Amino acid sequence: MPEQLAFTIEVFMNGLMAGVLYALVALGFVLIYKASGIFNYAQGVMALFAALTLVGIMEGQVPFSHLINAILGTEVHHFGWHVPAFLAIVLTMVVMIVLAYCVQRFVFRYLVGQEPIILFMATIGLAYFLEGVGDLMWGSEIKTLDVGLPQGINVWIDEFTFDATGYGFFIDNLDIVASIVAAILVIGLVMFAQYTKQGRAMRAVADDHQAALSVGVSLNFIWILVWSLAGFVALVAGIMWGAKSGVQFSLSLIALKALPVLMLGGFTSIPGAIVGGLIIGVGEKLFEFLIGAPFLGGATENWFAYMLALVFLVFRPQGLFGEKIIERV
Amino acid sequence: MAKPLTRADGPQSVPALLHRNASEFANAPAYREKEYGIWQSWTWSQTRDEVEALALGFLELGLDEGDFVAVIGRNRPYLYWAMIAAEMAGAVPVPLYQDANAEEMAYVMGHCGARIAVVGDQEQVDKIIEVQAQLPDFERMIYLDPRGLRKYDHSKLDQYSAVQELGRANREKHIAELEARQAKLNYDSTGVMLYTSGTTGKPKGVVLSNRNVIETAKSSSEFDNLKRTDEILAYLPMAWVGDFIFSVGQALWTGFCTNCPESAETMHVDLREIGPTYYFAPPRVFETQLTSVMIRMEDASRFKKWLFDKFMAHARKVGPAILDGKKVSAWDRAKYALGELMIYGPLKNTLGFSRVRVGYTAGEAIGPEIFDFYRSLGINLKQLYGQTEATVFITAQPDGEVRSDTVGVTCPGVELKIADNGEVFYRSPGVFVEYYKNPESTADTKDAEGWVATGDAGFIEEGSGHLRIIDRAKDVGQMADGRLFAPKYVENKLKFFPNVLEAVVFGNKRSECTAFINIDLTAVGNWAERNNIGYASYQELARHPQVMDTIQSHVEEVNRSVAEDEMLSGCQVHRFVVLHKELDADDGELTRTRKVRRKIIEEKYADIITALYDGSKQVSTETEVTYEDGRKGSIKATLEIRDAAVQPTSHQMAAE
Amino acid sequence: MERDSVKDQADSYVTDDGRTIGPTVMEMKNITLRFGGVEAIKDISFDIREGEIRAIIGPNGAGKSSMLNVISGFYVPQEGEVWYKGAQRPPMKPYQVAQQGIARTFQNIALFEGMSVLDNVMTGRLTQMKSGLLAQSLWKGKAEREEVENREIAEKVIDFLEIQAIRKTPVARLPYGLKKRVELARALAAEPTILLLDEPMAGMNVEEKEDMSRFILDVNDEFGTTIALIEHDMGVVMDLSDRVVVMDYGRKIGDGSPHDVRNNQEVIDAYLGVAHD
Amino acid sequence: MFYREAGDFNTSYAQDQQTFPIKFDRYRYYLVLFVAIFVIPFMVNDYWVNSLFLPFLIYAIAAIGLNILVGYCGQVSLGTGGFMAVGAYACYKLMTAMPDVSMFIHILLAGVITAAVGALFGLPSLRIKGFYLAVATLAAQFFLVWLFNRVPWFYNYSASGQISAPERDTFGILITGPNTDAWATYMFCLIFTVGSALVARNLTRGSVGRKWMAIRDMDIAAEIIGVNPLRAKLTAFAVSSFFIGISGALFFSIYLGAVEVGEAFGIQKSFLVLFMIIIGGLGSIFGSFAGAAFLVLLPVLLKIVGVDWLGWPTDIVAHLQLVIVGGLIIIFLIAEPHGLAQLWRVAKEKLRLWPFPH
Repeated sequence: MPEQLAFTIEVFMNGLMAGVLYALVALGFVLIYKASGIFNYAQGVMALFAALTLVGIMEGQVPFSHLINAILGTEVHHFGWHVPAFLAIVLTMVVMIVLAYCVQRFVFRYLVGQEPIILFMATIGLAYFLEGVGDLMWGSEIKTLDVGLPQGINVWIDEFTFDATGYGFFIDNLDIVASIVAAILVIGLVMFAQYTKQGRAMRAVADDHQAALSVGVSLNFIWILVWSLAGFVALVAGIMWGAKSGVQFSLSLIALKALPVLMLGGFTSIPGAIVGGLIIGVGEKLFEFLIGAPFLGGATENWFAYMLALVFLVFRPQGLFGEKIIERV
Repeated sequence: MAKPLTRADGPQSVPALLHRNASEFANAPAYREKEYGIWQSWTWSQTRDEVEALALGFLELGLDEGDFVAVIGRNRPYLYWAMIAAEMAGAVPVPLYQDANAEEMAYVMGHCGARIAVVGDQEQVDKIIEVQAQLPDFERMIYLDPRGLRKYDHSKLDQYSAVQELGRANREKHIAELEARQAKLNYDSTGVMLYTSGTTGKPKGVVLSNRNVIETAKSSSEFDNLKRTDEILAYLPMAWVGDFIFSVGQALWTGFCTNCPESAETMHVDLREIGPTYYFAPPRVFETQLTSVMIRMEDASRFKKWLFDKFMAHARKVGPAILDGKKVSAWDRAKYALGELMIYGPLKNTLGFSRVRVGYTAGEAIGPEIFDFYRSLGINLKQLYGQTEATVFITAQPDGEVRSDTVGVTCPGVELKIADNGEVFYRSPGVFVEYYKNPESTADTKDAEGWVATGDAGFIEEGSGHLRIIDRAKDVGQMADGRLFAPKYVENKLKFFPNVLEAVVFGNKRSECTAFINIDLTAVGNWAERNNIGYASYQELARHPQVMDTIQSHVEEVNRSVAEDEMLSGCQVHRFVVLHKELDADDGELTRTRKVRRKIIEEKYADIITALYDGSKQVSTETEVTYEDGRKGSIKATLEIRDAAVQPTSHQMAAE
Repeated sequence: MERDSVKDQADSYVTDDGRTIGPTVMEMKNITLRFGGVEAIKDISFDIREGEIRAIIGPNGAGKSSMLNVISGFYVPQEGEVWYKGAQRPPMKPYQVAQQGIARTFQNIALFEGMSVLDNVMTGRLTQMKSGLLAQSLWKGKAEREEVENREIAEKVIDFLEIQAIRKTPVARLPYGLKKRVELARALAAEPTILLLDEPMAGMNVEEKEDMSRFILDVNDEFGTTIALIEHDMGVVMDLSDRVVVMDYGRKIGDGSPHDVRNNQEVIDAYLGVAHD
Repeated sequence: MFYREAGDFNTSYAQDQQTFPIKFDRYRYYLVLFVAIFVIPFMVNDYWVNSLFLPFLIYAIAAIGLNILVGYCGQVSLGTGGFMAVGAYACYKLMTAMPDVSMFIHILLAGVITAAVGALFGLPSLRIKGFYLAVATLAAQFFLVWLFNRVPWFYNYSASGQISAPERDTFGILITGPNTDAWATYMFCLIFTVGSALVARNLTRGSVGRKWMAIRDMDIAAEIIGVNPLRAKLTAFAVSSFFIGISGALFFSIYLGAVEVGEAFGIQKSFLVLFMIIIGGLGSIFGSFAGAAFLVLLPVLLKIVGVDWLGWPTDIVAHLQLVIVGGLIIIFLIAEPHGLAQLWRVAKEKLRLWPFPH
């Protein structure tokens, strides 16, 4: 089997796996959007924030240590202990839930019924705020995150494929784990949204606030819930990407990839988010491999996803799964 | 008749004045009207052309000298022009009240035999069409606003602009004739005819000559040195002599600019935009405005309220003095200047009075506190006394001698005399020519020497030489000892107190005066709530001792001020009751326009009146009342009679 | 405001109350409109004559608004032709229809909430304002002149509809009734050949309805504007309109003078058949 | 309170439609202009110009540009940084290609080029609406930045991949490069800022502006009353990009002198300008200035307070700044969605009604 094809397939695989993560983050968007009509730009920064927090907790950093030192002239940095990954993740989740609560309590409670665009801008503000807080709490230097996920080439696949095709696929264990976890979560979330009481409530809210209220669903609770979910998704994404390429600002930009995914899939469609994620993941990797790197000087992942979504939307404004919009006057 | 002086110098007629302005200050603004969102403006020369075009149009329509042209509608430049154009064409303009109903119009137009009517809009057109049948002399109607008239039969109907076009088109044909007719106009030819809405009987057509119009316009303008740069807002009925003199007489004489509001609703906005420098309004306008100011200030923030009250208090203290150029301490002046920046200035601005140089009120007595409020803001508000027959001006207050209780000194060229019964007579170049087609009433108003009876009683104050109007002459009586008895005068003074709604003073042919008082339920009610005094009914509140005390204090204050003019000092109220019911039109105690019907009251409450004069401390009475639904009932009550302190008067001393 | 005259067979038509109205200016031929499977309009034909007030009535969901949307080019019918000023109208965008002299108001007010009354009325003039970007950016020459000329027309409309007092008020602050009037003003400012009114009196109280009816009639005879209106209130329709089209479930069940229509059995059934107003 | 409007009336539509119909406002405006032109240039030094005036003036132009698109036409764009980059690189290429042409021309041309690019990226706006469009504009942002990074022709194959402004003058006065006078650069930018403001104002009060606002308030209705949506949106994109391009060009050539596209015109820039118009006030020229001033002053103040007074490390202050700006955005959106401009409007109304509350 010719190398080029083999490479292509390999790239395709990697694309798929990246795509799963995109899908996951995208799902985070979709949930919030369906439940509250909020287009959460801050999702990416939330991932960053989660990752930072996780690292911070694991290494027993003192929150806001820089600030404290600056103000009090002290020299505190570490508590001196190390928290095991699992516990740290739980703690981080707690933080994310608290965050979710605060976001609902102090921001969006006051913006209920505002135009979507206003809400969108608010989330941009939130993104800035979180980024700042994250940096203040844990410092802005690039950190490595190791929660003990397997790293490096998966030997088994390498040998197996080598035997089979005469070319050893290079696939990173982390990606495999990531995509598996992501896949599980995606399924989990879908289940949650479809089959649990809260899940149905969430969708009820999305369809009609009044109706939701009348069936006795507490909007406030639902909103906190979805923000927590978004936080959870962010955490997972943060871990995966953090483990892969270190915890730094660019992480929040990777998470932005979820936006074009949404444009493809439609803001309200769960399957859309998944399929869109995969398409983007595969698409950008293949494009980079086949066209970007050889002809355009590489790094096309930066924009390919957005361009793809843009071009796609021009021809199909309602997205992959949305039905045709009949405009009324 | 007024002395037949014809002045060689100066224009002899209203159109002549227009021509003078059109040549002397051709490009100065003459008329403005807010229309289509901006102030459409006409210079004097443009105005002349417009007017001339219309006048030519009139000729083309066959208007003859001596014809009458009715003018009906809200204040609009076009209608003012119509009046001037009519006179140009040798006809007589007759402005009518736009809110007059068809019958009233029928009477007036029939009485003067108007051949042409220039009207504002469909509403007026409809009214006239309704009564056309009763008007043999009436021929054509010229309307301004074509809205809704498209489908009307136009055989007797022309659009204003169309008539002007007609005029322009036939200029050559008629211009000579028009010139000729204007040349004939002189001081004695009629300038305008105004119908006085007589309180009794049919309205009378007051004929005013060019002399009347121009002489009064001239002297009054000089009196207040009105300038060409002045601005007025024309919003009072065009049929009222005042509006004619301000917007036509004085406007043409001095050449200042007359501004017409867009509509009644936008009147206040327009007033504010224009910011007139010369302003007239009847007392009630100022009154309602003051109330609205106070109400709006009610929901102002506490700081603003405090600021407002503080500075207004100061203004009341020194404002009028500063306005009259009296001596005021530098500190007070400084404080006032600050107030001007913080409160007075902005207030005047929002009310549209920032630029008022000369402001007048007249027609009825104005409450001192209202009057002083505006004066203290630095608005030069003054009072004048006049009537249609005098072409407005009889007396007016010169700057620096302004008071709320007089109507000022005689205007230039006016002579006054007071008859024994106190009635005021005047003679002036402004005295009207005659009541049209009504020699007998002309005769009883104007005697051979040209003295005109005002029908008002008053007296000239020693020292200041100001005229003070007491009352309608027919209401003025005599006390037992022959002193003047002027109930209205005292009643008005009483009514200036917010707590007093109505007052009826008795004393004709008696030795001393007594009074009935009606408290103002809203005002006193508020006071009661503030001092949490409970009350179930008007009656209960009315006899509350504290209320009685307040009223008594008011009465005594009035007595003090009445005592100041010893002509009237007899009218002090010695004893009074606060009535147990409100005087009510439904019970025939008041006219529908809330004028007191003395006769009826005197009969109805005879028992109380006797009690007032037999010195008893209280009186119990029963009165029949009519309820809203027309049912009759009766109220029993025992009324406390109070004695009010009175000032000793020279007359009494003389009597002893 | 001048009215286009139609180069059409010069037949004219006399209404019940003796009003002579002009030749056909617009004609709908066998219009059928579907949304997916649903047929909103089924093979409807009718004409609108110059200078008349043409009413389209019918119970809720009869397809009246859809018909209006077809006329104003917002919906493109699957079948049928629209003839305008004696020629078949090629498929075109709504804004092109507007530029052809067809203005309209909307059932649930569609004013530009962010602008003042004056600006809203001025938007009615947009089809007539042609000055270039450069001229406008410098506010010189044509741009400035054009602005003033169109302001004059807008002001005439404002005056005509008696909304001077609220000229500079943001529409968002206005009460419902006035908003309706402002919307009429916006449509009128375009000096349209045909004016489409979608339930001009919906949700108004009696006085407001009277005012609106007066304005509609005035517009019709002051400017000779051809008016096609949808209305629920039978009484109003009977007073206002010269001719009436009745729709029910997307079909035309009646067409003629108010009088004929009132006595048309099918119409009566349709109206009794529905529970609303 | 300071207003004295009685007697201030309009006798022509020209008067009624002018930018400042009220005398008092007009005079205040003239005063500001006077100070800006005849006072400030004679008192400024390099520090003031570089830390305050230049960024303010330049961002103001960008804010005006974005405000036209977002505030007036209702099309949200996150591509401002990218478009500024276009302006910058266009200016760079022009400066290096035609050294003796006046900088005025270069800047203007840069604007024109950016306008073209903007219109191109505006095309999808016909089909794509709301945040879909917002996200779509991210494509412009990332693509353009990538383009200037990866295609050497744009930075004249310089080793560093940076572009740096050579010395250029206009009317013999040095405008770019290291040896410029504070007042010269200030005046140069001032001219463009004032010009932009005037043009923007003229456009937004005329028929184009009404088309934009109609699209913003209710696009369907707008189309039905005769607005060609594509035209309107494209002009909005073009005009907006024109201003943004100018500001990008100035930002590079006058203010920074040398830029690396990624950090100078990254997505952060897009947000910074977006925040300026949110805080300043959507759909208001004044708001654009207010917002720019606010977000230019804030860091300077923070730096003075945090670093100079309290002696904190700069990075902490920088982070704090993020927190504060983010917080402010949220607060503004909650408390006063229409920004400083609205606060100003309200204050003005109160002053006009003084002493009455309403």
